[in-house]
Amino acid sequence: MEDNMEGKTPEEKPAAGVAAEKPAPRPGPMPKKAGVGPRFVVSSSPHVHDGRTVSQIMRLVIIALAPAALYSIYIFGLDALRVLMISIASAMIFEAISQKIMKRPVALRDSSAVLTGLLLAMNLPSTSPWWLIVVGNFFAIVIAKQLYGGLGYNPFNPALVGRVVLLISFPVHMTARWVTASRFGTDAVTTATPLSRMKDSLATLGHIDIAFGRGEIFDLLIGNRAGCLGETSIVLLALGGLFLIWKRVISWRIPVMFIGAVWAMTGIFHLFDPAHYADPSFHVITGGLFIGAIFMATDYVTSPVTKKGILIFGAGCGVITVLIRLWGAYPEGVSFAILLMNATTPLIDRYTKPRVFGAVDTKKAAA
Amino acid sequence: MPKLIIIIISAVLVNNFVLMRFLGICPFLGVSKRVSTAAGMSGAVLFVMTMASVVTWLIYHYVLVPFGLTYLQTVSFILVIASLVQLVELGLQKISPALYKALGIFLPLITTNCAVLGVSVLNIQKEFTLIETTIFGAGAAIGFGVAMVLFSGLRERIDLCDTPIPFRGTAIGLVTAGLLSLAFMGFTGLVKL
Amino acid sequence: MLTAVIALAALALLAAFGLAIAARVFAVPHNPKADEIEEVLPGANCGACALPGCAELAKRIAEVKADIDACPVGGESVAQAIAVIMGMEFEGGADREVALVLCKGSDQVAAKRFFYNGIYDCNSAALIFGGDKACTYGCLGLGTCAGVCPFGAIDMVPGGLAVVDPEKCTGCTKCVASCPKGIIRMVPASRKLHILCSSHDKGGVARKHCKVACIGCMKCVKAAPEGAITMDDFLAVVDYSFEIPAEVAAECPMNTIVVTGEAAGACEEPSAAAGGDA
Amino acid sequence: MGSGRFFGGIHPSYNKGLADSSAIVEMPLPERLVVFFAQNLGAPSQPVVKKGDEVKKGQVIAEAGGFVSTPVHAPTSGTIDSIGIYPSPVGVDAPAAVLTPDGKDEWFEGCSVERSSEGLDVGQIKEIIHDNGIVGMGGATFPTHVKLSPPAGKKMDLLVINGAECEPYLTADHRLMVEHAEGILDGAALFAAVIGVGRVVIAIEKNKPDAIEVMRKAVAGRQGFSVEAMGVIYPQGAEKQLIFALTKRKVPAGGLPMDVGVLVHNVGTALAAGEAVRYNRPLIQRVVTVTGSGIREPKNILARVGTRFEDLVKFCGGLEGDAAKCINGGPMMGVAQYSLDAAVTKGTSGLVILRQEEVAQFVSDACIRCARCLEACPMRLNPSALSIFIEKMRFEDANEYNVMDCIECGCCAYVCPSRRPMVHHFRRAKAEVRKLQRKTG
Repeated sequence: MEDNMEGKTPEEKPAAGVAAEKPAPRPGPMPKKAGVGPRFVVSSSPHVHDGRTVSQIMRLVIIALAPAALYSIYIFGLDALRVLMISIASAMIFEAISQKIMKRPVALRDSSAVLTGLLLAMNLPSTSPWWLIVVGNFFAIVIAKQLYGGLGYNPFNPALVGRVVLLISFPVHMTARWVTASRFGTDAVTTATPLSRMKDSLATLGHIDIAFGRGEIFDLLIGNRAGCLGETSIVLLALGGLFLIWKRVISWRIPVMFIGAVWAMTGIFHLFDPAHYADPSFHVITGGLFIGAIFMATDYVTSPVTKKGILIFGAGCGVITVLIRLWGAYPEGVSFAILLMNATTPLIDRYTKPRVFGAVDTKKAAA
Repeated sequence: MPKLIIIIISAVLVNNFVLMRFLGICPFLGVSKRVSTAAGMSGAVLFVMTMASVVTWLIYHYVLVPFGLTYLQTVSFILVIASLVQLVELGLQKISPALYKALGIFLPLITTNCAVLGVSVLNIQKEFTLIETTIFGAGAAIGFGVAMVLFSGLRERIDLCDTPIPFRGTAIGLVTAGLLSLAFMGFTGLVKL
Repeated sequence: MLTAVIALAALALLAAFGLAIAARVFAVPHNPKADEIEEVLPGANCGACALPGCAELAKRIAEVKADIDACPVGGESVAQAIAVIMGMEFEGGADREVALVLCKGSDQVAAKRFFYNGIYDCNSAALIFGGDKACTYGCLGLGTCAGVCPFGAIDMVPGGLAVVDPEKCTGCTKCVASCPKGIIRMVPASRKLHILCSSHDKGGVARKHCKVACIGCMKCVKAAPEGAITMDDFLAVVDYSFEIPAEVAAECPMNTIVVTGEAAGACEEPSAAAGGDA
Repeated sequence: MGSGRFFGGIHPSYNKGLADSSAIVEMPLPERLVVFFAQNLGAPSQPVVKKGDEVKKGQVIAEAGGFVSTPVHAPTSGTIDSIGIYPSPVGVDAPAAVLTPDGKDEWFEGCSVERSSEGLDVGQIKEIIHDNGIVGMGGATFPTHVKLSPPAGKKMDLLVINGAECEPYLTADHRLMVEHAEGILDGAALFAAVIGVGRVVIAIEKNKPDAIEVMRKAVAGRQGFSVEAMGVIYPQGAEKQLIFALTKRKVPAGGLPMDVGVLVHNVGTALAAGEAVRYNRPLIQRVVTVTGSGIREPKNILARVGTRFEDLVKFCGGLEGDAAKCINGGPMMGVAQYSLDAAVTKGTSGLVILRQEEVAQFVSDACIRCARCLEACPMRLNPSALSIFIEKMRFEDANEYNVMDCIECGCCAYVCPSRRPMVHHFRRAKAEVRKLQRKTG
């Protein structure tokens, strides 16, 4: 019965207050022109604001990503620039077109489409053909975001949906054509990513075969290895993350819990069986863990809002990542892990409702 | 023992009945508007699936095989499932009329839920023992429940979304189900069964 | 073949036996008439009958705890169908009632006191000084009634004014309850002449607030049949039990009276600046 | 004690420098005063004057309408010009008397006569406080005598004099503490005697060092009195948060401070109550901070109750060109006015005029779930989920998410990057939930 009512109202008749159905923005912000109509603007309290806006937040995230993106151009050459440009442009075009079709104000200025395009590009190999990038952005912007009503409503991280769709549909393009550092396009070498090398050796030799000396660690940290555009430079990604934490855009909880869970879980397995399970530090600094933990899992819209929920979310991402990395068919599990945890976000929020100040006593009183 | 664990992981995550095998889509879309009804449905399916697995296995191995009637597999299985569903329906109406109302037509429809028949047939196909059958049946139902509850949580949230009017309701629900099963693809190859 | 038949029959018998026992154990009394009645009810679960949903009403009717014409939305046809199910006689009901918004003051003609900056919803807007219209009785025009109408019968005309489409209105009264100003009234659908104002302000004040307000000049009262239009605190109110000739509308100097079917609620002077004289 | 913190809270720009060093000035009598009959929380007072009546300063013009109610007094001597409906500063239009002063400013007999408070018993003191129309002057206007009459069995052990004044811009309490420390303490001592507590804490935010210093000196000789310097965070002055920061006691949700043995009074209330008892002086004037960037000369004004905002603004040099918002009270919880015709009531702590570019404009974009509101909420609610529910008219869900515990401090809306009108949503939902509760009984 309840179901029936819930279902009918929103489907047949949009509830009042839905932005799209406004006839005209009458009770909107006060007109800039002085001297027309009444003198004062009246609204509910509070009457002041700290000035932070959504587009400001988006821009800060883009700034934090910029060093890693620029560095990817340095490493992978102009190919990387091409991927970045196509991705950002197609994301913006898809956003504008879908908002036009849905008769909503075109809100490119909030920069969220730019960010999605940038993030998706960072998750693609530098060899991606142009159509791959466009298809990925179509899924990211149109299917994963605008169909749900746009920014704020998408239950899954748009960039990750784009990436995972591509990963499943075009595995060859997404996983087999890696090139390593080439310094502006000279002598590109085709190799596998460290994680898939590990997986391959496990399958063929029966044990892992990865060199993990000081040189290798350094290479992994600065991004001198095969991988997607943005996932290679751990140092720059971490700096971006610190910048965002310092600017109070993201909290430390998700990245720390995510990376911590990966480290702890792989560490335990490494302790018991070093021949089959790689060093935890190797797991932490390879693959897309940093970009995932710092820039994707922390996406406001698709992660829980409660403090406890955020901790659970981060840890869950880490655990699922390790599950997939160690035993799954895919060498890398960060994107899947985040998407899966995105799906649990509504439930996490629901069951980690913060306890109201002074609530303990009411329950006692009511009993 | 390890095989049982593998069976459970396989049924719940890797080969999730709803999201990977695409069985039982009807109630998955029909009664997933609220977490509470989704959980209730999952409970009913858990009961029916586990019981059906056990009973059909017994019938198959102790009635159909000895008498050489294995061609009656589908018919007899459906008979068993239908009776079990009737039982659940009667019981639920008594125990929780609210849930009974909320589930509505989808409760009797468990009968034609391919997930239940699917699990029974798979049990026979994969030549499970009775214990494995029970575990697989329960695991499949838990997988169904996990998918249901996750999906209903998402749907409750989508309900509050500003979805374009043509996509409201089932349309956006299907898109979401697609994205959810996309995420579950990550578990591919986790265990081999 | 025979074994197959016997085996299946035995299985079916066993199941039937089990179910028979279960049916006894879990027996729940049930009234089949309720289901039939629920079938014929509109199914909008609008709550106009003051019960939580159509199923509940169906149950009540089946148990003869509610009248067969208790659903105001379904009207005569539904009552007729229910009468058949219940095996009762139905002797026709009252005239169909539809909702009417008693205000004509869109932004073009009504002045504003301030710039409202807040939620696009009448009930929320009314929390702040009763809304931004200078006339405290007027339609706030944020469409809350249109939002709650299960039948899409209320349109918001440009300039912020709710207008009910009498054809689509089923008389469920949901909008009446939703209006924070209480200016939606149920009127017989057959009556065509309406006074679209709710302002009890004195003539001068009302005129200052809105160009189409009732100023209490009494011209319509005198023109209409005795008692058909009465004055209530500077506001002319129609008594719908009377039939009022359409010519009375022409008497109104403020254009407040409308005859439906002739562009009700339309704004004649879109050029007039909104809120200029607050 | 004192260094404690509560959950959430924000750090708005305080802008107190506009007026915190200007001494309180008394405003000359304006040409007319608009005195509202309902000036307290609870039952509205009943008018006892009619058009044309001559009244004296301090004469009762409206009597208490019940136990939770107080009388209203004439702010000066003069003639009642008319009685009508005026825009009341609390957000509704309400009945008020228009008083034209005769300029003599004569006291009603028996008022404002110095006398000794020695020998008065508790009941008499409460009666005097009631008769002189004393209400909470922090803005809530809850009748003081009711607060001083806890139900039998409630044991109190602490009186907090709230000088936190956490609202940005406002400096009325600040100046009061600097200039009338002794009077405040006299009033506090009176309260302490009435409810029988030995410990009195004057809580002041650290951003008022001069007030802390003055008060510290003033309490030096008094037994059981102390001054606590509180952290500068909004809403430090909210009762429940203040009590928690001071004592770590949690006032139960839906409960009152007295449930944890604490009584909180504003500094202005203490001063007014002290004067009422000592001089039999009714509450007819109060300190109002007229400030903000939209006003030419911000001032702290001792204004009569009934002074129209128009006159206050004129006294302060008038409005700046693009002044866009006029707020009764502080910018976080104050009520925006649509007209300067509204007048000072007993709860008017300030008049803040903001310019267009400073005014927060709500646009109701979608919530991006950034969770900043959850961090800011001092009541530990989930404003994000609440506002989404309310937007879709799901008030039962909002009630389940404890919307009724919202104190409307505005922290959530202050930090919301989507500029969602959170507090407005919550006020709406509270009204709806109350309606629902009344329906179900």
